[in-house]
Amino acid sequence: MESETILEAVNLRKQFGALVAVEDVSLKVRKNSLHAIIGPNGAGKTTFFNLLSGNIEPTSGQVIFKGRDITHQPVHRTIHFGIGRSFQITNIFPNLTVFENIRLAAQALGADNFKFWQPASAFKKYESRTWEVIEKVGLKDRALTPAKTLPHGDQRKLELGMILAPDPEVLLLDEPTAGMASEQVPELIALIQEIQKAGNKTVMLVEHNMNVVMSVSDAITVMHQGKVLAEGTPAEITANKEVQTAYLGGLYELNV
Amino acid sequence: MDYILDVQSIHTFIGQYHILQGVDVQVPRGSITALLGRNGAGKTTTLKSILGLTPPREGKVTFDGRELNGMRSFDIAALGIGFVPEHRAIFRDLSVEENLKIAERRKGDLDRKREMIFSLFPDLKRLIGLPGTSLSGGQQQMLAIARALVPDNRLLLIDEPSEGLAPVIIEHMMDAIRQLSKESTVVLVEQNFLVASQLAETYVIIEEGRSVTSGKMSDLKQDKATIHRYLGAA
Amino acid sequence: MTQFLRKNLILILTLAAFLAVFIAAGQGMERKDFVITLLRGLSVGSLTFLVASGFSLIFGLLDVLNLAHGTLFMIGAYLGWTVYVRPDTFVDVLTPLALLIGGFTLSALWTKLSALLPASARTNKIFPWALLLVAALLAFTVITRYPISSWDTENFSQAPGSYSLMLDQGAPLAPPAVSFDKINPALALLGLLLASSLGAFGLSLFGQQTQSPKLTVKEFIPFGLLALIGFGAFAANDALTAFLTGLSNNWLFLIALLVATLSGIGLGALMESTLIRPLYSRPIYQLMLTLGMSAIGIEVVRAIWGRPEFVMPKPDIFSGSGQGCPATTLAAWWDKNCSIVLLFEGRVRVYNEIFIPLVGILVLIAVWILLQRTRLGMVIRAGVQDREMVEALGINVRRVFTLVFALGVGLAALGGILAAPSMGLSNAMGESLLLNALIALAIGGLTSYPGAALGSLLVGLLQQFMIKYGQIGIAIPFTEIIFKPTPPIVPASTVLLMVIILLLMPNGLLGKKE
Amino acid sequence: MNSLAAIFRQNRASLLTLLGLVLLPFIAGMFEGASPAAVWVNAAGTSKFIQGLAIEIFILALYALSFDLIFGITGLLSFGHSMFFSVGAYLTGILLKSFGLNLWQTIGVVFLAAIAQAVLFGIVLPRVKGITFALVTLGMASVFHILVMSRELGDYTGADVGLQGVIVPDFISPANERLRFYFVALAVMVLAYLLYQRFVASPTGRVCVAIRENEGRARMLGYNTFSFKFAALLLSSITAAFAGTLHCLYQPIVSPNTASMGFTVTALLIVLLGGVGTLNGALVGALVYRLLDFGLRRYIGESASFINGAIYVAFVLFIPYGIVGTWMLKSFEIKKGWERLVGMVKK
Repeated sequence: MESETILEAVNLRKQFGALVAVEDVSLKVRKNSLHAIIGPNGAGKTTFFNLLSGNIEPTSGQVIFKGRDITHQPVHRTIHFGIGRSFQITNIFPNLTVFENIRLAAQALGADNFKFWQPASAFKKYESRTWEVIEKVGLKDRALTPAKTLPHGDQRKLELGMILAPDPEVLLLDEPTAGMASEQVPELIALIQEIQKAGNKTVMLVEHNMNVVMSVSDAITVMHQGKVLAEGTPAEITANKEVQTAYLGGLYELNV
Repeated sequence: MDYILDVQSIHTFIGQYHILQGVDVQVPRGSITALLGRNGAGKTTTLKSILGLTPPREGKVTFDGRELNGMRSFDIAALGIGFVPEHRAIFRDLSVEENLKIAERRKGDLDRKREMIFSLFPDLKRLIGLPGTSLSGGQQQMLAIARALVPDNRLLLIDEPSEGLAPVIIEHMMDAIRQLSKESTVVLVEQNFLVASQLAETYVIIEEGRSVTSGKMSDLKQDKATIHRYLGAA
Repeated sequence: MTQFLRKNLILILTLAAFLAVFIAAGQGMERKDFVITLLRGLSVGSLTFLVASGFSLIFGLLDVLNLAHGTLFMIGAYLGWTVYVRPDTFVDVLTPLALLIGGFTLSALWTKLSALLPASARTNKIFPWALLLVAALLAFTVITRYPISSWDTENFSQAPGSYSLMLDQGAPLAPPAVSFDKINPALALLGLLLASSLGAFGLSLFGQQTQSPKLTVKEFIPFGLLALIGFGAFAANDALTAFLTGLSNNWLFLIALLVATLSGIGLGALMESTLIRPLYSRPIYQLMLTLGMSAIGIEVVRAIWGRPEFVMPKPDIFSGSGQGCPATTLAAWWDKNCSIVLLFEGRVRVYNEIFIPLVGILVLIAVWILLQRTRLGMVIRAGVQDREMVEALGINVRRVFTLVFALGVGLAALGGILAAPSMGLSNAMGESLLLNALIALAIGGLTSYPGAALGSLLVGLLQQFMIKYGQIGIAIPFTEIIFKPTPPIVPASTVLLMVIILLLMPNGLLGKKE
Repeated sequence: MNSLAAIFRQNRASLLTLLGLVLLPFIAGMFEGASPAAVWVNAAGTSKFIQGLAIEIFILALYALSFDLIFGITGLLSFGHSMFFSVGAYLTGILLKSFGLNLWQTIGVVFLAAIAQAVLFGIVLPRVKGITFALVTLGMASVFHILVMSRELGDYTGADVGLQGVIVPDFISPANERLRFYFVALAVMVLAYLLYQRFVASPTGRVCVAIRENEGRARMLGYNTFSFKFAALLLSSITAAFAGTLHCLYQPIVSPNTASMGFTVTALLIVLLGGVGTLNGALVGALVYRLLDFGLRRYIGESASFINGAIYVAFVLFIPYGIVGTWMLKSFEIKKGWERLVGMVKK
């Protein structure tokens, strides 16, 4: 069954000087799917994400979210439309506590940001949402520790918690497992899957690791050299010879 | 065995982060050794720790019989270690020639090596007068490697040489690395397992800031389980 | 080509606008006024450039905003003045100064020695401080008794200003004689050497001794040189004074230029290696530190030279008058050394409006060559972009840092002594010039060397045109009104220009995008 | 009842300090043998002198608080802060003296002017970042300094001599009603401090801290960071302007130095002395700064600023967290101000 498209890239292109980082990429993400983007280092995955989330402006092309053109919206607006984004390199408020990090995320879309005469703790709805999220990502014991003292794996969970807190419809996750110990990876992937299924969310995932995504994705886009090399279900991608070689380094005939 | 570089259980911190938590690397003289592992595993930090750019807090690094701990990074480099960083770090305000010349440790280094460099990278001859910025990604990578060749380095640390390059260029670069490994030892960080497996003779796999396994590349190629477990791909 | 045009559209438009404005500005005044204003702008621009270029080199490579730069400019002026007006004081100071610095150049020896100390935690904490204290006390004891022929800021007839004035009148005052009557000369010399050695040793104990450097003869060369200067100046004190006093003041001026620049270089090297270096990872604290240094510098100048402003007479080569002056040709000027030449019928002061811009342009070219043609310049340009990579190539970046800081301060000090005969000396001269330089850099681009030149030129020209129009007034087109910019508008106009340009191009005209 | 006791217990140190400050004039009087009644009627003596010194400290503390809000809390380095203060000071003097407004009207106008100058800074805020923002604000403040110093406006501002002869309403005259002035200044400072504590704890203040920590991330969370930085600027501007108003009422002369860059540096120094990003630090810093300055000038004289400079250099090198910061170093929170400063200029 073909469900509706929630996020769409139309001929997105980004040039840095002479370098074309993303070359006319078109892509449709269906609602409530888990859509993975894979590809070797330097394939333009992160740049493509940055274009979708508005972190950088495209040289040409459009980003359409629920039928609305959001290409030139400033980055702080995209979350208000319902797009949350995490980063490959952990991007948190290092000196604030885990609780504070997530509370700031939970409060962002509310209407109380300028009530400066009341302490933040007076706004119970954000507090309860924060605890909810903290519990979901499994950081309850760590809630009051400063974010920068967390081990790397927990920082990745915090990062996830920060984009979950405002309850966005689409989650853009840029290598959520980057740098995690291999035994922690399945746990986090399971968490992402659970969030996606239980919350009826659309998840876009940039991953380096093919195996991680094969089992969980509904659709996979393979990027290489800034272009879309292939698109399809995990089965189709696995079968695709071109993808295999490209992903394994772009060398045509290698005898391992 | 004769190891030119011996890294013994180093621990490196960047700010509060405990990045390396015990990395051992032994590099046989005259070989190509690959550091393998996932994104963020600590491969680049290992290279930087060897060079003293992020000095290890514990452990020992020995280069050619000399202990490097506590030495300043430029003194370490001056012992004969060349570095090709991940993003090439070509100097924008310098011409291609100046980018090479700045690597001279003694006067005339470049003139002595010029022929050798041009035979490895014929493209550079044509580009020599251009500013460093006007090069394409592949050309920048060539220049970065060439720069490490200018002085007489006994050890080259090359970080992700294939990243972002087109297949044809990767093959060309692999040839070049093979060529120069005849003159000095090479330590290679490489995400792309196929490139690494073709170039290197020995390997070290780094995972979560620890070196988990190492050995001969020919053995690793047979060991699908290890490849699968630590490298994911293939 | 078209791409280049498109990329630099705003820059080209801005420069075109400037050109148009200056041409338009020329229409409103007589040609001689235009020429003079242009030259004056160039002069102010040159002085600004000397401060701005050093500032921007330091900021570019070291990421240090040296807010003490203006103060160092001022110190250059005062030091140069001392050599020029009071060579006797200069000679007297040489010995103690050289000996006091001497010990600090032996850092390799001290590091070596400190490695011999037993590694006990408690004594190692107190020991360096104790050494420093003893060194300071010793230095204080000797210096206060050491005979230095100086001036008396409290006593009008012997104030710096009076010495200047009388020299200008051609009847230099004879300073009161001083001699070793409070301290034995041998003891004094020994005490100074000991004080600096103890101090340097104490300081070296604060650092971590990870490895001991090799002791080579090379490490002792600076010390040898300083000792030579110190003892030489002591032995030949009177002869040297007599020689300097007997020199024509043109030569003396040249020596003053050299001494000021060299002292600036030395001061810069000292500042970088002792105070700035521990703070590389703490930018805001560097800012605070240089601000504190600036306050200290001004106080030192006030304590030594006093608060009142005074002038520095121009060297004879620029101060001729009488018959045949103002000169109309170069030959005539050379013959009479006129202070004023006629150019397009305008009376142009040779020192202010020709000599200063000339030096400015020379320095511009010299530093440009240094940056573009030498290995040091190559390292600097590379280091501005990527310090870590330069280090990874095996280049001692720390030493380059010290060199650049020293060079930057040297340029500022040169600017100071150059400005002294035209601006006069005052405690506030540094601050106003630093503000000018900051504005110039913000306009031109903070870390761009050509930007520093362009910005300084624009600031200088704008100021001088504003001043000129303040005198003659601007006829506003199609009206009878003649608008006269008032003096406060002059600095305000440059600030306004800066704000406008930064709003248009946040990185300045020639600055690079981050 | 219980909660009141709890509040008292939690804030014992602050409350005791406040009590001490309330009683200070009388205690100071007792040392000299002056009875509280004498102090009450503003008899000349040590108490009156100490009150004066304390008023100056309160005003400085207000000013430093306002700087800490934008620099220490929000992470904006402004070199134009002296303008925030001196606009308040000059406007108060000019309105009272040349335009004959009464005090309340004057305060109203100062309030509007404070908003206007925050808007002025806000205009450049989105365009320039980091050190460039510092330079632009420095530029704007120096224009103001130049205007104040200019002879053309000398009739109003007193040019380089300073603004003199402001007739202060009798009920708050620093000469005859100093004790009242003391309590007014104390009250304003305490209220501002409480307001700031509240602000920093509020949703708005938390976002300001987040901006200091990682502005890019704050934007990604959906905050239009400009509005928050502007809010901090606005509050800071209003506070500094009121500090200026008090300064004008208290001092016989408003010196153009209060508009110079040196006065911005004073704020920076106070905050550094006390501890960046700790509101308490601004208060403690102001106290130490003023007493140090006073003591040095009194006992050492002219070369006081030499020693001042040396003390700051020593602070920078050896006590980078400041007094309050070092005091609280054990707690983790305090390090944040310090950590943030690392690399700030590069932003």
